[in-house]
Amino acid sequence: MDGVSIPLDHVLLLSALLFICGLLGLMMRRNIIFILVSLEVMLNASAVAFVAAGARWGQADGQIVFMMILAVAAAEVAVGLGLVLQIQRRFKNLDMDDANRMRG
Amino acid sequence: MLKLLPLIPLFPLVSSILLMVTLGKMPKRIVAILGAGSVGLAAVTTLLVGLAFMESGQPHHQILWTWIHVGNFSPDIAFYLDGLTLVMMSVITGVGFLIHLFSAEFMEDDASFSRYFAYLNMFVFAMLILVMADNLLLLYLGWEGVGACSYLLIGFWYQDPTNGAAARKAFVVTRIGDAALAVGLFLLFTELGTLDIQPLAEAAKSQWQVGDTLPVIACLLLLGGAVGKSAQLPLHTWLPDAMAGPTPVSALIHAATMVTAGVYLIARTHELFLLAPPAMLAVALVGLITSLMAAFTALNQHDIKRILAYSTISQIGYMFLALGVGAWAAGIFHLVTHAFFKALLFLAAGAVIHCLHHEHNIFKMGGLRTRLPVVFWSFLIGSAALAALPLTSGFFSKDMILLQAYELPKFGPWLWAGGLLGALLTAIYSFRLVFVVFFGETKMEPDKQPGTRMAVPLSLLCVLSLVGGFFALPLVPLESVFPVAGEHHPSHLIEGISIAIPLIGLAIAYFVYLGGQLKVDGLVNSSGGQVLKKFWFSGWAMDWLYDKLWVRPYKFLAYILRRECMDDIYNVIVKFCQFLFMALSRTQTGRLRWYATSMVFGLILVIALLQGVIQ
Amino acid sequence: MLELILFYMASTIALVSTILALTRANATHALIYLILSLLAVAVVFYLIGAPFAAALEVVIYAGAIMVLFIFVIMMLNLGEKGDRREKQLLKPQVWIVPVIFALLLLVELVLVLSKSVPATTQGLVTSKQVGLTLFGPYVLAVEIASMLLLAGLVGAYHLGRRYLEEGREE
Amino acid sequence: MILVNLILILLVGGVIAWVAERQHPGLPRWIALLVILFDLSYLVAAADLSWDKISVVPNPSEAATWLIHYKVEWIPRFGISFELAMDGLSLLMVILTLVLGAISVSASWTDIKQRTGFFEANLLWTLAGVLGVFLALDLFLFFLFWEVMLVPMYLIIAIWGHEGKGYASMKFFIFTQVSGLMMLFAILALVVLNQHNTGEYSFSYFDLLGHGVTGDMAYVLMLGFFIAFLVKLPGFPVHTWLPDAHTQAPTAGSVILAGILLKTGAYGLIRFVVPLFPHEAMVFSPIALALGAIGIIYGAILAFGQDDFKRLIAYSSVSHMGFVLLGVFAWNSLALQGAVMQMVAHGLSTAALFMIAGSLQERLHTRDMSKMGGLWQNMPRMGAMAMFFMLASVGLPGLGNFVAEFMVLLGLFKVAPWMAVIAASGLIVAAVYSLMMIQRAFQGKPNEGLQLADYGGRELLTMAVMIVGLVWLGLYPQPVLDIAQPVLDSLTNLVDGLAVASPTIPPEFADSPSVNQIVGVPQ
Repeated sequence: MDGVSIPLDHVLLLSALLFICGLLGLMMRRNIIFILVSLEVMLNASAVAFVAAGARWGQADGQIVFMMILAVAAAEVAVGLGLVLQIQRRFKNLDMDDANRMRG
Repeated sequence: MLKLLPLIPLFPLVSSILLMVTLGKMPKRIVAILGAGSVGLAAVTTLLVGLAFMESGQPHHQILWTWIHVGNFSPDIAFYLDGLTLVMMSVITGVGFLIHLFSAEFMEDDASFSRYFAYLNMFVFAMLILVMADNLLLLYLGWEGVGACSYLLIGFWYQDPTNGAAARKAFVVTRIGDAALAVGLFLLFTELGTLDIQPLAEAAKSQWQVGDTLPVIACLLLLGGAVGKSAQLPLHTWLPDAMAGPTPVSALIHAATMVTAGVYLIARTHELFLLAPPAMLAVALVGLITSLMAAFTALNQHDIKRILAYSTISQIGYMFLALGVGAWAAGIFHLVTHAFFKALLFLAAGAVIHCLHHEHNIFKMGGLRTRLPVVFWSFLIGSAALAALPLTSGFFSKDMILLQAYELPKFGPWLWAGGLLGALLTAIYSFRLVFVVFFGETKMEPDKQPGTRMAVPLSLLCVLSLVGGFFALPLVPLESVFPVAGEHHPSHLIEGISIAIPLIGLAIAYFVYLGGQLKVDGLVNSSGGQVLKKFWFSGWAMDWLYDKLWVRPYKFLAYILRRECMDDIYNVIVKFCQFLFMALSRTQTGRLRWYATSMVFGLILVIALLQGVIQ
Repeated sequence: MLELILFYMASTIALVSTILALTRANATHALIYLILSLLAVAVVFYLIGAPFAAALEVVIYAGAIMVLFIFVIMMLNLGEKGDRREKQLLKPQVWIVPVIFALLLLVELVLVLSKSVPATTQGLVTSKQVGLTLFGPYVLAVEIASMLLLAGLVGAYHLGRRYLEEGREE
Repeated sequence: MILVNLILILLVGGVIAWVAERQHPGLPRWIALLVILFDLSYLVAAADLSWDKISVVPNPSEAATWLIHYKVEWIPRFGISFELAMDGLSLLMVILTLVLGAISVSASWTDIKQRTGFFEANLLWTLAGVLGVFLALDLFLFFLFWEVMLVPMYLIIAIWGHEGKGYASMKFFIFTQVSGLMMLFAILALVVLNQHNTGEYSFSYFDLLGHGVTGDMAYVLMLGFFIAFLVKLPGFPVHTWLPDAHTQAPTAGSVILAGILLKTGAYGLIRFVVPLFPHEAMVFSPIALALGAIGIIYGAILAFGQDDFKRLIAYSSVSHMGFVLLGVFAWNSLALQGAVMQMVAHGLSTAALFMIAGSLQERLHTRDMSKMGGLWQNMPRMGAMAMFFMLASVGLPGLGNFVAEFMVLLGLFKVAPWMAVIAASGLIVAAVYSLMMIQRAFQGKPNEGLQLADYGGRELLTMAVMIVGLVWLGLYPQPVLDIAQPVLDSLTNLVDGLAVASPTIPPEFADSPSVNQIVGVPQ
């Protein structure tokens, strides 16, 4: 369990791929639930990058930031799901393209 | 006694303000007493002051307070009394009082009786200020003041838009002259450093030589002002229209006093004009041409007041001629006698109109000699004086002008001849008026007779018109003001012709309009005659010309510009901003996916740029 | 070597399940895939020497947060209609531009990564270390996180309350 | 401290008036009127002004020689201080502001029916801003007040205006704001450049007077100030906001706008543009004079073309303010006195005309003159008032406007005779539109069926104040001239001093040319 053998590049590549998956989801989906899911994926991807960076130096800081991200994710999901409820109530569906009153 | 001077304009002013403040709530009787009485008081005070002045013989200068004091520009509210002023004041208050008295009856039935007297008193005040002013700025105050009062009185019956138009025309046309006068004042002050009339004359004499250009420019500008106010060519067109006002107003403002202000101005500044011979010649020519033009026009009119209006223009032309040839005293003399007989004529005409249901057309009148005897005699005497029949007041003054014109070297005889032609025409049109209105068959019955308040001023003015010339009274105080004219010894032939011309005119008028021995119908009805008649009738088509030259282009310009073309420039900017706004607002779709995509696009760009920068 | 094989396996699972999660029409299915992805990432954490983080990932992320998701989705009761609508959305013109952008970004990220100096992970970071660091230099961050969570709590309560109240009225 | 109190009284009074509406909707009017009158009497009582003090020719670059001077550090790091000062010129303007403020309250007495409290509050705040503009001597503070007076005015037009208020208020705001921005740039650039020269940041007027910026840069800065003030004045060609704003504003708004706000532009020209950039202003003066002359004629022609009563008066303002521009850039004591006089007299006469327009709108619910006519029959008192103020605005001698215009033209004639001639022709065109206005509204066939209330006591009293004011200015303007004289003398001295020091004076300004040279007469 020394973990020395894993190259950092590959972990970061994983992080990048996960992040881009999340981004793709964000750009493609109209359902707000999936948008939130995409956000979670992106947050998670960045968490991977942080933890990997912490592991590179053998320091705990990366995991601290991971915990912060966890807190942010939790808060965001709480508020986001509250919004989901509101949107469902108002538009009777979860399509974000219908919630476009702020267009120019 | 001389200290009473400021009281003279004060009486009418106070009366006018009182009438305005009471808002027409005073009974008409009191209004009449206040209105006419204040001018009467002013006349009495003028008499007292005049006697005191004759006694001392010295010009009297009285400063009330400093009006404006900035640097070396310090005109005062101050009065200057000399012979010229006294003559003018006597005419204004004397004739003015008679006309006020006449008005009290003439306007009795009008609803706005007190407004009328308020304006009329204000006019007398302004006119007095004009003649009493010791500096040109105060004179300008009076000058504009009488213009404004004239505007108010011409448009007195405001319900009729044509009266309003006539009033506006009078104000605007005279304002053109006023603007020239104002520029003249700027020039005089800038060059001579003062606007006080006496020091100004001194400064001009010491700084300028005869023949310099500057005095000519200054004098021509002053002449511009005079031409406007005195209805001379080319700014005469307002006066005939100004007859829209009540007839006593025409008598006071548009015959006796205000229109002669231009003559007064030139006489007052004669020392400047003496430095500018070309300007003098211009004055004489303007006067002569105007008098001929107006006389021809008067021959063709059929509105009784318009005939008198053109005759006024013509007579003031004579005064200008007098001033132009340096016959200062003669010009003022004619001003005075003209004030008498023209006021008389206007008042008599007013009486005719008053008694004939406001009829103005002379060809609808006739045979009034027996119906309105008082008016007839007044009119006859007035016309005689106007035509300068021997021994009437007009004869003396006009004779004096013509003789002095003849004396002028070089142009003299020509001016004299022109003046004679004018005199002939004057006699023809004035007796045409008398014959048509008062002789022949009766076409209209008068419904009332003039009362005492009308008859008394008429008779007094008759007396003045008849004997005013004998005493040559006004000339006495003028001697100290003007340079003494040289002794003249006109040949008997010249004098004889001067006497004969009006009589010839009278005879022509008699044969054409009464006896019928002389037939002019053929001449008039020929095509050339018709054109000429139309041309003369319209006052030499000046109104038409000005309408095409100024009024229409101005209206057109205003019509073009009225939507504010400057805004179009700013609208281009606005349109451009709107275009940008539209373009950018397209990107604001309200779709989350779109925003996310554009953020990613931005991210790609930023990373690419950062990478580029790092490398 | 085993660790390395395990790492690549876990990575592959994480990626595949993430892609599946994001392409599902049914939200519940998607969330199950997402949980799978998160568990795989937890394995990755463990392998690179962060067991504490791995535990948190499983307990909080896959456990608490995802359960909250599922709970809400079940509450919304979307059903078949929503599924059909979701399937229409996955047409090529919808995803072509995002995919191009994503690929561009990926290329850029790979380029950036390729320039970095090769390195490997440095072994185990124990939970004790994490705890000491967290309540040592980062104690302020803990406070901030607590306030953030409080704000999230209040916000969620405020937003959700009216929905719940209306639901009660109906 | 007196000066601060002057502004504070108005600000606080505004808040009180706002709150007082809860008690009674009519109460704010009384409060506003009393606050303004109190402010006026406070000025008279507390300022301790005597003729001896006023007649001292001050040194504009030395604070101690001003009548009242007050300075507190505000942001010392950038040399910004809270600096207020009063000399004769600002004294005149302050008095005019307060008098017209009281008149505008009277003008809106029955006009404003909704949200009276907020209206009077905005009115008082505008006045406070204007007082600040007239008193501020720190350029930063000046700019601050410049903006402060803008916002409440915008609200007055936007909330209580007539049918096109949205467009008009926005146009007013944008024009003023954009020009204000130019001024801000000019101020900042001036301060920075001055800092380069002296090593210290300072926004103080006294420090900036000898800023030492020269060349093209100074010219550009001068233009920045000039355009800001030209918009406010307003001068051709940036006047187009004014007809809209005036027409759409409620009566009190028009009165304040025409009577006071326009004067801030003129004040700025006299106080800042020429003293700060004497040399550049002289080089620029032919253009400025031409703009003034064009403005006079252009405004008059457009006034003639209007059907809207208020729009006509608005354009007449453009025409009249052209005289101020001429007076300032002729820059001699006569013309400057004329300009100051014009500011005061135009304030009174135009305010009165706008009040009449407001009363007509209130009674007839239209401003279209083609729908009026013969109103003298129905309302002789109002007609008489309109006639009087029309004659005043035409420049009838014996009334204030004449004295002003005559002095401007007289002073201008020394410097630029042809300009004076063109401007004098403005007297003619002024008569054309003014007489037309009276004709179309008050003369002609009366509408007998119309029952209209003539002016009552309150209106007559307000009008009487202005009539007395104009007659007094016209016949005995000396007190006003005496108050302004020392200041204008000092400014002309200052500029002459600076101009002499500057090496490149164009010869035509070294001393005023004689008319001889211009009409080409050999001497």
